[in-house]
Amino acid sequence: MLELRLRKRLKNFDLNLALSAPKGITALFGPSGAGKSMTLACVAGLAQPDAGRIVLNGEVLFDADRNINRSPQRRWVGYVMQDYLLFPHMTVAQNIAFGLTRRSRAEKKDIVADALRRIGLAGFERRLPAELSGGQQQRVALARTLVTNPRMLLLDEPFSALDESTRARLHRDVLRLRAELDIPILFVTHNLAEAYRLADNIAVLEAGHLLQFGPPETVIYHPTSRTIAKLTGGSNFFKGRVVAHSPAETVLQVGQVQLVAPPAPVRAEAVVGLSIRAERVMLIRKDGPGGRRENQVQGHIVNELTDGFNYTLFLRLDDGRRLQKGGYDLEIKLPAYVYERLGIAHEKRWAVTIKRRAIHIF
Amino acid sequence: MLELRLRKRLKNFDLNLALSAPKGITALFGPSGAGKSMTLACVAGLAQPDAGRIVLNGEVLFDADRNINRSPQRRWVGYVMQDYLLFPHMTVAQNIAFGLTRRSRAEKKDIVADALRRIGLAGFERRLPAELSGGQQQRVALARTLVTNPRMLLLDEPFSALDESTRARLHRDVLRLRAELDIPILFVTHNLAEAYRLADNIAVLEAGHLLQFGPPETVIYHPTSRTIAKLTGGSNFFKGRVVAHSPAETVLQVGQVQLVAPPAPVRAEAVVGLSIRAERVMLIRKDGPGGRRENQVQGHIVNELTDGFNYTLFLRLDDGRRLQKGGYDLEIKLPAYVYERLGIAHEKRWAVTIKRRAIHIF
Amino acid sequence: MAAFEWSPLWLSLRVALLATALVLAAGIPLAWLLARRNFPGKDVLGAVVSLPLVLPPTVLGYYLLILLGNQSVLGRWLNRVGFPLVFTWRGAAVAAAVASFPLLFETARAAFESIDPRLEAIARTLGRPNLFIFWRITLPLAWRGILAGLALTFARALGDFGATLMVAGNIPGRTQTMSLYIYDLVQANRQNQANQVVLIMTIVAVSMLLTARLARRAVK
Amino acid sequence: MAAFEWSPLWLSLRVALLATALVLAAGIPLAWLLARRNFPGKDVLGAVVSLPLVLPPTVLGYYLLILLGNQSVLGRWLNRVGFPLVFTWRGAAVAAAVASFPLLFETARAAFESIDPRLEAIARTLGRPNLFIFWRITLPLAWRGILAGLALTFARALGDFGATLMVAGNIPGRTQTMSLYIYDLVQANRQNQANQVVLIMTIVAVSMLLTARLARRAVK
Amino acid sequence: GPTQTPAADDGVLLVAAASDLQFAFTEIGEKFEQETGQKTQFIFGSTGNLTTQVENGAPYDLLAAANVGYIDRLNKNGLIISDTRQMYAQGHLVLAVNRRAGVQAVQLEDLLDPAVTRIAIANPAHAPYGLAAQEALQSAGLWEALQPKLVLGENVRQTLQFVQTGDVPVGLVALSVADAPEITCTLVPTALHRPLNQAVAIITGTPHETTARAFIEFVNSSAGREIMKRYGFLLPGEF
Ligand SMILES: Nc1ncnc2c1ncn2[C@@H]1O[C@H](COP(=O)(O)OP(=O)(O)OP(=O)(O)O)[C@@H](O)[C@H]1O
Ligand SMILES: Nc1ncnc2c1ncn2[C@@H]1O[C@H](COP(=O)(O)OP(=O)(O)OP(=O)(O)O)[C@@H](O)[C@H]1O
Ligand SMILES: [Mg+2]
Ligand SMILES: [Mg+2]
Repeated sequence: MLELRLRKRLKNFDLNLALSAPKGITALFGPSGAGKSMTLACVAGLAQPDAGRIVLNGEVLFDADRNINRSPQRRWVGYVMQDYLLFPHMTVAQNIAFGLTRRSRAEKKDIVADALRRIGLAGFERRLPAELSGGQQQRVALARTLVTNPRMLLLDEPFSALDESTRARLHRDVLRLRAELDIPILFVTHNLAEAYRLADNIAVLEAGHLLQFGPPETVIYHPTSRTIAKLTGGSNFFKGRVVAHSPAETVLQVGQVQLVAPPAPVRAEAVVGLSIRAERVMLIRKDGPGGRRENQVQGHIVNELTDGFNYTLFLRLDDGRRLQKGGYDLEIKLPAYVYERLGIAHEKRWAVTIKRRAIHIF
Repeated sequence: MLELRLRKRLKNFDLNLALSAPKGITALFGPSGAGKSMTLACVAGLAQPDAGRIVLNGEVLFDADRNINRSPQRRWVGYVMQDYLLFPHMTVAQNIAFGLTRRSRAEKKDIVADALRRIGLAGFERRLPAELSGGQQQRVALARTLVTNPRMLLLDEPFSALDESTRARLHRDVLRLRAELDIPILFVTHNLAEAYRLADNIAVLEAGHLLQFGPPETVIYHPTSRTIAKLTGGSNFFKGRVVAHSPAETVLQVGQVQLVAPPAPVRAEAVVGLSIRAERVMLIRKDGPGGRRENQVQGHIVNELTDGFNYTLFLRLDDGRRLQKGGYDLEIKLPAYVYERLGIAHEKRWAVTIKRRAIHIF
Repeated sequence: MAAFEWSPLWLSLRVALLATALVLAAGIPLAWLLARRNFPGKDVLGAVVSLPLVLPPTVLGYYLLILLGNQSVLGRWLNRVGFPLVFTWRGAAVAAAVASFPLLFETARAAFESIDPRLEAIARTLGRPNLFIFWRITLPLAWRGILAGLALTFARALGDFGATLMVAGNIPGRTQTMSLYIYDLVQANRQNQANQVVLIMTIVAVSMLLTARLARRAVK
Repeated sequence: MAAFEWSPLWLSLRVALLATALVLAAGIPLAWLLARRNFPGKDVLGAVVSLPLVLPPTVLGYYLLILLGNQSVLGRWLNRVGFPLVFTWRGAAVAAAVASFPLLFETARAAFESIDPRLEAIARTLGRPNLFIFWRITLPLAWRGILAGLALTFARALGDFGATLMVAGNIPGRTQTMSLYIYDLVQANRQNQANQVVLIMTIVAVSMLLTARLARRAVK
Repeated sequence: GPTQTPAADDGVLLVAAASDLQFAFTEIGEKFEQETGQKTQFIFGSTGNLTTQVENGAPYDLLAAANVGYIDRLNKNGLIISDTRQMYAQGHLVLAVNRRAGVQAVQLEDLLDPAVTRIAIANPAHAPYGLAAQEALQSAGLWEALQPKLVLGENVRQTLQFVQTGDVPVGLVALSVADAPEITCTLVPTALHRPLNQAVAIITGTPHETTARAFIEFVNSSAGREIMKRYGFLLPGEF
């Protein structure tokens, strides 16, 4: 369990954060420059907060009030920095063995060989960091930290330079570690899928503040602010007026459309923000069962994009039923095979239904 | 148009590559350590191939036989390195302005301010690189190169340290650049969706060799080897025996199942490799229209994973119809809302159909 | 006690500054060349230019005197063009420069060698000529080492005794630098005055070194 | 021509090695301290230890003689414990060490300051004690600068004349180093012999500097 | 002949003089200026160095050597005005003892006393007084025995400094520099070494030949001789 409360003046804002990370993986998520790395540096003891307190498993690592500031050595925190920072004058094997104490030469050799095998770099023992590719360096930095059996792990975008299959292998390793070691792991990532897959909790940071903390599902499906919704891949942001609300549902007037949304703690007539998850807007098959669906609207596709696996469609609703002014009203995301099966390439007019679960109010 | 033929001895393999990148974006794709960065370094003139020839728009940049080796300055190639390499003693503004020649002080200032605005770092002019976050540094490195109007761009994982929304903004910038500048852009990425979205062509590298070159659709849907299929997110790899083949289809015996696959240049009785794309395996709705589907099999879900947006299901086929030995036969990927709609959480027995288009033979 | 003689101090400063400038002008390019380029005999050249340090300064001065004095072709030519070096303060500067050359050279070379060559490489892809890159990238990045070398060079030039003595003579008011003056005072058994001059010399040197230090801090 | 005198050469090497060792032992920790720690008066201390360079060596030697000779408490104590320094080769080494101390100190400090402190920081998170990190990270990364400083120190110690002369006397066979020997030969107008000795000194120095260079190349 | 360096000629007479003249010439210079209004500037150093400098074009007007040999060396190359070469003094070797050293030494044999741990002499290789000291010790038959005790100074002044600081109890130095409070001196019989003949000459090409001649004359004048005598030199006619 890591308890963290810190304040630190930075150039463009103040880092001001309180966070309790239980054992297991906590993903730090946030835009570039939010203060993720700085937070890790404070925990590792490489940067000093101006005020606050850092407690790991009941041991005080830092306390500005009581003037406690343990040296990095006595924090037993494993830290993989964003830019790896391998020791440039040491071979890969020497780098990895650096933190291995009280081990015989043979033991060290075994541990290093084992670590290298695990990161897919068996046989690279005698290379210098300058002779490695970016992704190889990143993996060595990871191995160097993992072999020290720390009481806590700080991983700063540890897989950013890796291809999918290497990354998947290391994901499995991290999950195994979590199970075996039972320590708090802080994990910075920009990859929401990665955060979701690995993390027990996600902490969303912006401009030095903690915006939300909770299990991945909560953060993704119940973002507490527009910023978080944006960060977690939300789209379709609107302003709406509360027409009615009950413990069962909220009815919103968005542009010229009334939408039924999940219940939310709002006042009548209040203007609220909402987002509609693009992958939760459903096209209605013409050959499907008839009958009006929830929040059904009608329009035509004005633009589409694909990344090979998914299509993003931009739907403009029929006049009189517009959600907003502008070129399009709704962004819709669907898998490529659905696109093909529905023949969207040839048919641009569609009715869609916005499931109430797709709507987040904040 | 960049024409490239090079050979360079590396520590663990030889880089040995021939490639023609037309104007537009060519994504270099490949596992960590494949030789992507080294290829870019050779083109930029920062590494020297042992043999070969590099020609950009008809101008010979390098020719080992004719002893031509233009200096980096005279190649006019913009290169964003994997580890940014900002000049540590210069401010952000000075870094960006470094390559701006023959411009007045005021012009420079405008260009820098404009570039900073575009990368979302307006007001960061006077920071030193050490005072920037990783993603901020990466963006400054990008801006530093882009302002020089190069005749070719080499971008080595230029967005790896960025969050989705910053990344999306820069994607738009890169696409605009491609349209405006009409120059070849080599773009290293580990993100297949990114490659697909941005690239006109994908070049797949492994261990210093070019495995495949072509438009994204071709590389993703018609990988020429198992390696490529793996790299491009393929799964479900099997060996099969050709039972019959015609211009219309190929019939394969895979484990205990016969599968109908697209036509392929194979011989009868040959043993071939195949992969089945996980997102192209369809669960058959129990309430859907009846009738046997193509390559229909039956089994139950033994394991499932989710990243919040998609579910990966592991299906074990019924005995007597197994595709392979082991815990499961098929990996199936589907969107979270489909998972919910089908009620997979409560129902583990499913029939599935493997569309022949989902099967790649190599 | 006699009034304090200021002229040796000014002369010393002038000599040390000129010497430092000379060392800078010759040492930086040479150091860069040896750090970044490969050519046959490079290591030998590097060792040879460090020699002035190994020779006793007086002996070095002796050789310089013979090289630059009017017994040599060079010396006579210098005389003819009206720029004699021996027994002038400029000669003292040349002597001090030769004697302290290795200090800047060695430290600058080490500093150049410590720079990540990829920084220069990436600067080249940005289209700037090599000289510009040297000025804007290489030199500033080697700054610490070069400043250390400069401080050493300046101090050594300020304190040079043997070489200056031989090449420039010890002519009060003309070529008698601080160092020579102190030596003379000690020789003349005027210990008190010597101590006083040493003290002033110390204060001057310390404050100059301090200034350099603070300047370095400021640019950092 | 007289047979070549080898004893000054051996003595010089012995003196220079001991001096270099002394400088190393004192200079590295001090340089590190000033590069990495902050304390009041740090810059003044840095400037003061560079002073030996500014003083004419003979004068420096004179002060050292007074400090270490039997006029001083220290000198008398050294005498009593049977470890006198003045007029011994060890004294020559001490004098040479003091004279060349700033060379290593300054270059080592610049080298330490050039190291990315985050490398040391990350080493600390790996749980190793600071001394270990100093040995395995800091020192090797500063190696180039330190080696340059060492080469300078060694060369300077080999060539020291003034300070050695005062502290160690010029006792043939006992404290007459190469430098003093060359000086004597030149003074005695025995130019040919002097040239010969200078040549040998040059060869020795160049080959030692070359060896150091090649060693540096090898570890790189 | 040597070319005069075109340094600003301020009319000051530049006198290069051996170290043992340090004190005597400084006083003579002051007197000379008082009498003639002519400024003099002395460059004291080892005669060897000064000679080498003259050979390489030093702008000295005259050279007062500690050993006539150097003047002869210059004469051979035409670097001095031959007719100005003349003896002006003979140096005297003394046994200088540090008062606090606790040793009694009034004659050379006393140097054998084990209490005399070290003996400073100027370097016989090039310093005239060093050579004289060596000859004296050889004549006394002590040279071999005293060899291990010898400490060599660069010149007489430095040799004396060794004694003054007390690190060397005894030294053989020039009488002319030995007048220091820490020191007691005993003359060494001149018969024990070849005479320390000191000669002076005017450098060829000097623009101040007349003044230089006047200076030499002044040294040899009664006023000059008085000073030289006081500093323990024997004067022409006395040896
Ligand atoms: N040494 C420093 N001095 C002052 N400000 C700094 C320093 N280092 C970083 N900053 C600023 O503090 C903020 C937080 O930086 P940090 O490195 O923690 O961001 P981050 O969340 O890790 O971003 P990224 O995802 O881009 O790595 C940034 O805006 C950055 O500009
Ligand atoms: N200086 C070097 N000397 C020898 N081998 C090197 C050197 N630099 C890289 N290599 C090796 O060459 C291969 C290709 O390296 P490169 O940096 O091009 O890989 P990459 O495809 O960019 O990988 P990544 O995605 O991890 O950045 C790697 O296996 C690496 O170990
Ligand atoms: Mg960061
Ligand atoms: Mg790479």
